[in-house]
Amino acid sequence: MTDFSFLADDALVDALIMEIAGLLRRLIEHGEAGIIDVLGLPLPPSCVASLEQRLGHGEVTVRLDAAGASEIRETGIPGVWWTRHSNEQGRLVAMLIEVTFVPEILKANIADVVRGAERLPALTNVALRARGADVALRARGAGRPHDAS
Amino acid sequence: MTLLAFARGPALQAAVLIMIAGICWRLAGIFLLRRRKRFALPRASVTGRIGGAFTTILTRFVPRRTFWPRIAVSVMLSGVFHIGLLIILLGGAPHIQVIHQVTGLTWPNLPKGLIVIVSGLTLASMIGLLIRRVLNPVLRLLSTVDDYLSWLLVFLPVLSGVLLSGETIGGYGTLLALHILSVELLMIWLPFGKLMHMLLVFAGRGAMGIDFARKGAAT
Amino acid sequence: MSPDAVPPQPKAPPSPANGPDAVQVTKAWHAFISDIGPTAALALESCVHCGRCAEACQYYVQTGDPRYTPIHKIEPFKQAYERRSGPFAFAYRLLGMAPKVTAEELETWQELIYDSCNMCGRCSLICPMGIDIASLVEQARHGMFDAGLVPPDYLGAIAEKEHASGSPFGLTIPQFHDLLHDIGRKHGVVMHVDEAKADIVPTLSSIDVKTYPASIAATAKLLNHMGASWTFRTDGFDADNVSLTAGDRAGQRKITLAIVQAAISCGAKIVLMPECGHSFTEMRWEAANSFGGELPFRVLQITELIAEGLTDGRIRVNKVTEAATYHDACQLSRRGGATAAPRVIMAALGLDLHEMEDAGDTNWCCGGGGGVALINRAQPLRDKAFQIKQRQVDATGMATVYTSCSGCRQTLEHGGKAANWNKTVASLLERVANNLKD
Amino acid sequence: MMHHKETLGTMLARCGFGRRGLLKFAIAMTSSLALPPSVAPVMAANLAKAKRRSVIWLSFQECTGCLETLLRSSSPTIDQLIFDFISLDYQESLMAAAGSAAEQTLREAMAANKGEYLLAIDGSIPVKDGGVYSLTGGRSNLSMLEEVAADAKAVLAIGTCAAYGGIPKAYPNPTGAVGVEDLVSNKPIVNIPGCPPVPEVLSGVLVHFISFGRLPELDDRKRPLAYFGTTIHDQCYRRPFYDQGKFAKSFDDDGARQGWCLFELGCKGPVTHNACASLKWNGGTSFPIEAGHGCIGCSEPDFWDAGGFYTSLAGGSATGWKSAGIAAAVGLAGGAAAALSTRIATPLEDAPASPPEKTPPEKTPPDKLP
Repeated sequence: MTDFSFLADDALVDALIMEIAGLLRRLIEHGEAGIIDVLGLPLPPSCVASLEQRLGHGEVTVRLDAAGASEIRETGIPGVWWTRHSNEQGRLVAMLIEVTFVPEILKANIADVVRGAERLPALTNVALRARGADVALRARGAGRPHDAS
Repeated sequence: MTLLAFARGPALQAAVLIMIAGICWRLAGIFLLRRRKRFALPRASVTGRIGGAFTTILTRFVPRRTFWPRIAVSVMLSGVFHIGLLIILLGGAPHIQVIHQVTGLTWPNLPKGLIVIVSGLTLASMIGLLIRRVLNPVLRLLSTVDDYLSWLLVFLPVLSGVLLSGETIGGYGTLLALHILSVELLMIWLPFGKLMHMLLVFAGRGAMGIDFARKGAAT
Repeated sequence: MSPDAVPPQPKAPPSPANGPDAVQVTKAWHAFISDIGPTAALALESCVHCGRCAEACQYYVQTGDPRYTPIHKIEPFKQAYERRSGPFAFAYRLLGMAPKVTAEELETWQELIYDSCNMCGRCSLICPMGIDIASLVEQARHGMFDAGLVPPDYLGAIAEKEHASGSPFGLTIPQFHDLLHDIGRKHGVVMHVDEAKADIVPTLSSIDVKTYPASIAATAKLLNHMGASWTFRTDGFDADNVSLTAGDRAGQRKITLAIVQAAISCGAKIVLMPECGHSFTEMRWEAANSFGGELPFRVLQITELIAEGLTDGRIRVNKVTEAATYHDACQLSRRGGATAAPRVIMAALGLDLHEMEDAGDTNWCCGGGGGVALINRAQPLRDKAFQIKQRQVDATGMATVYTSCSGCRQTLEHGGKAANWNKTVASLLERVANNLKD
Repeated sequence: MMHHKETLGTMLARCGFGRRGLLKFAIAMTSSLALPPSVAPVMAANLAKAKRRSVIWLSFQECTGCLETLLRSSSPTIDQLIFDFISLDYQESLMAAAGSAAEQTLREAMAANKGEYLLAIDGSIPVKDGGVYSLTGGRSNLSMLEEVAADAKAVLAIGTCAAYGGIPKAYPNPTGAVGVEDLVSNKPIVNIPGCPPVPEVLSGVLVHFISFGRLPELDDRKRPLAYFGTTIHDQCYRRPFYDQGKFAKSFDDDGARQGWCLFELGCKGPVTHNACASLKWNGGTSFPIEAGHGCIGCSEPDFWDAGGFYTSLAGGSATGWKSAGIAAAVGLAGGAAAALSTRIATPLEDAPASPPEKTPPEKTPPDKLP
């Protein structure tokens, strides 16, 4: 890829930082979340890199497996999250700067919770024995979290 | 048939044919007139006919020093215009591409940024020339519709060329079509109006060069 | 045949009393387009209306009147060309683009084509398109003449007299014969007139006959000094050719061929043109065309002869201790290519030459050439042109200005008298003749 | 089996995709549709609640290239499943039924979803000689289009053929092929040109339609503005070379190897509206220019007749030498006629006096005095 470093990055980076500051102020005063679609902006990669580096790393890094891998990371500024979504082929499909207390996607969705709740009873020893499954009895491998059936 | 396909296709062919026919017509109409034989013995110490013609063709590009003070504005404006146009035509990559398609010749092109700057200067000089033609009493007396029409038919291609290089209004396709159509208008009018001076300048200066060189007089 | 072409028969110009009517208008444009060859056509086709020729013409420069723009002076004739013999003539006529030339138009253009144009060719030198505007004006004058529109006072009158009698002042041959011998006696110079055989046949400008007889004597003295066999020919002496400047092609040819016949009949090897501009242009460059073949003799202007004589020793002069400046005659230097000869002469004379600004090829015209000196009403214009020359000579600080053309000499003297200018205008020929070393 | 009442959300969950996956998909779609990021949660919610949407796919005078590219068999992705969800009720290549049974299915699907089904079309519609050049089961595409389009909620013209007539319409267009927009006027039409079109564009349009119940914003050629608003040239990564005037002169010179601009090799990028340069092909792997070949403008109307693929935009179809010669001859003739008429009109009346038979004098050299 052509190196765009010759473009004046600092002006673009400063503009983005000002925008994040604005969104943070709104979050603090009104509790409203804000999102910047980084991929949607015509930014040279070097500028995105220097912004990310400048925002730094926070305490939380989440790896999400749903229709491809995603990484949601809190930056050095609490409430400012750097999110990368890739699809099943591993292609980056979205990159966001989310200004919120916790990104929406991390919260479990009520419909999933309801379905999960329906599956829970099937995991008790009684239900498993009733189904003659000897898996639990051997008590060797612990059930993997998303092993649905 | 999009506008661009029309501009690059039938319109281009029609314009080229009209131009060729018009140029041949006008040149034939001039050069086939009765030529009076000149019997006077040329001056002994004189350059030959070809030498005379070439001297005048070349020396008339730069007016004699003594005339400069009175025609400085005209020389400067028309100089910037003609040289600018030459740089655009011979330096611009797409133009070299067209020349290559017609003649097979090609050469390295100038960066687009430079061409845009030169086009800006050329446009400015053209506007200067127009203002001068309207304000200067001599030019106002001499000017005919042909002068202003020819000016416009050269101004439009340069203007549309600049807009095209900026790829601003209407996108590349439309601007390229308008640019080519404006050049085609120029080509159609060329043989019949003032733009014919592109060819007549060399023939005219050459003829004077030959006559005056024969007399050993100032060319 | 184009429908309204009138079979042209050259005859004496009609009296212009009642002004041009339709027939004369037709004759006017017909005369103009009758000898337009490729060079003239190129000139008429390639003007880009850049207006630079005005900046080279003394009449625009001094008056600021845009009508004096050189190319504008031939506008009606250019339209006639476009309507009649241009490549797209049929279109111009069909679409009515170049309007028909009108009688009134021709009349108003008389002043532009005659009074305000010396045909000096300075405009032809600045034209970026290489248009020889001076020669176009000359062709335009053919049209004006055929339409009887030569300014009557007194260029037209003189041209008429020259056409009829062979000399602008109507001298008969015997009168002229006696006049030459009088000049010889008065200046103590052996005069050869009408001898059967001679190597050199000098010709005369009527201005010299009338105002500067000394220069005729100087010519004789010079030729005797050279020991050449020479003779004046009263059957072919008038170098002026006022008909040329009036536009009378028949008269011009008649006068020219008279000289050619006279020179041929006495087996001349050189025809010598006097101190005069247009006569040299006519004889050296046009006579052969009227003659229809290469002239059987060389044509030299007097300065060229002296320069050649000085270089090969046939003429020997004493040194002079004098500083002066020199005015180039347009037809000799810019149009004729004889700029170097006077310099050779002045160097041989040891004259301290202070060249004025724009000397040589780009010189400013004295304002008298091309018949303008013979138009009374052109006096104010001539004075304006003279002011340039006055400024240039004053700038050199010289007391004397030499020239090799009696026309210029007379114009500069008249201009000087009018502006009580304390400079002397002198002839280079006479200076040489008075310093011959026997 | 499809449950008619099932929503997309429950169907996706059944296939192992939780709502996070759907939200992520919505975020990606909003970005690709150039919608503001805040729209993503709304889109995700709508998608979850979206009911089955019937789609009828009619293939007319086509090469199945569009179908091939849109329904590729790579690992099942969400947009793949969305296609399943939309229950493609009628698609001759994919459905099991054939012949009269297939026609029966078509009529049933049309009846069941009258006025609500989406009509997707690939291939141009020949109209010459009553549309006889492309028939399905003895019926001309022309009449089928009229009938099926009448009750469609919207029409998706997929591929340059369906949109603008494409290659079948190229000169001399023997079958009189035309695009859908030339025949259907009373229905909202979305053109998704390209030969074939970029797959993500169709999923973008479908997702937009399913989640917002209306078609995305279209340009004057009825193309989704999000994908066709800019030209390949505007989005091309080789653009800096174009601006610096660095052009490859042949496909294998060192300029081409350094990835210089392909303008002089006929690239039609500047006049072609499509999303190839940004979305790229085969899941973002590459696109024609990145592979070193100029764009041939396949998503533009009449791209096949717009001058050779290898003549640069700056060039033109110049006249042949023959016609130029004829023009010159006509000119010369006209000029000669004009000059001749002038010569006739101006006889040489001042013929010079005939020179006396000259006794040739011995030539004196011009420089020497006698």
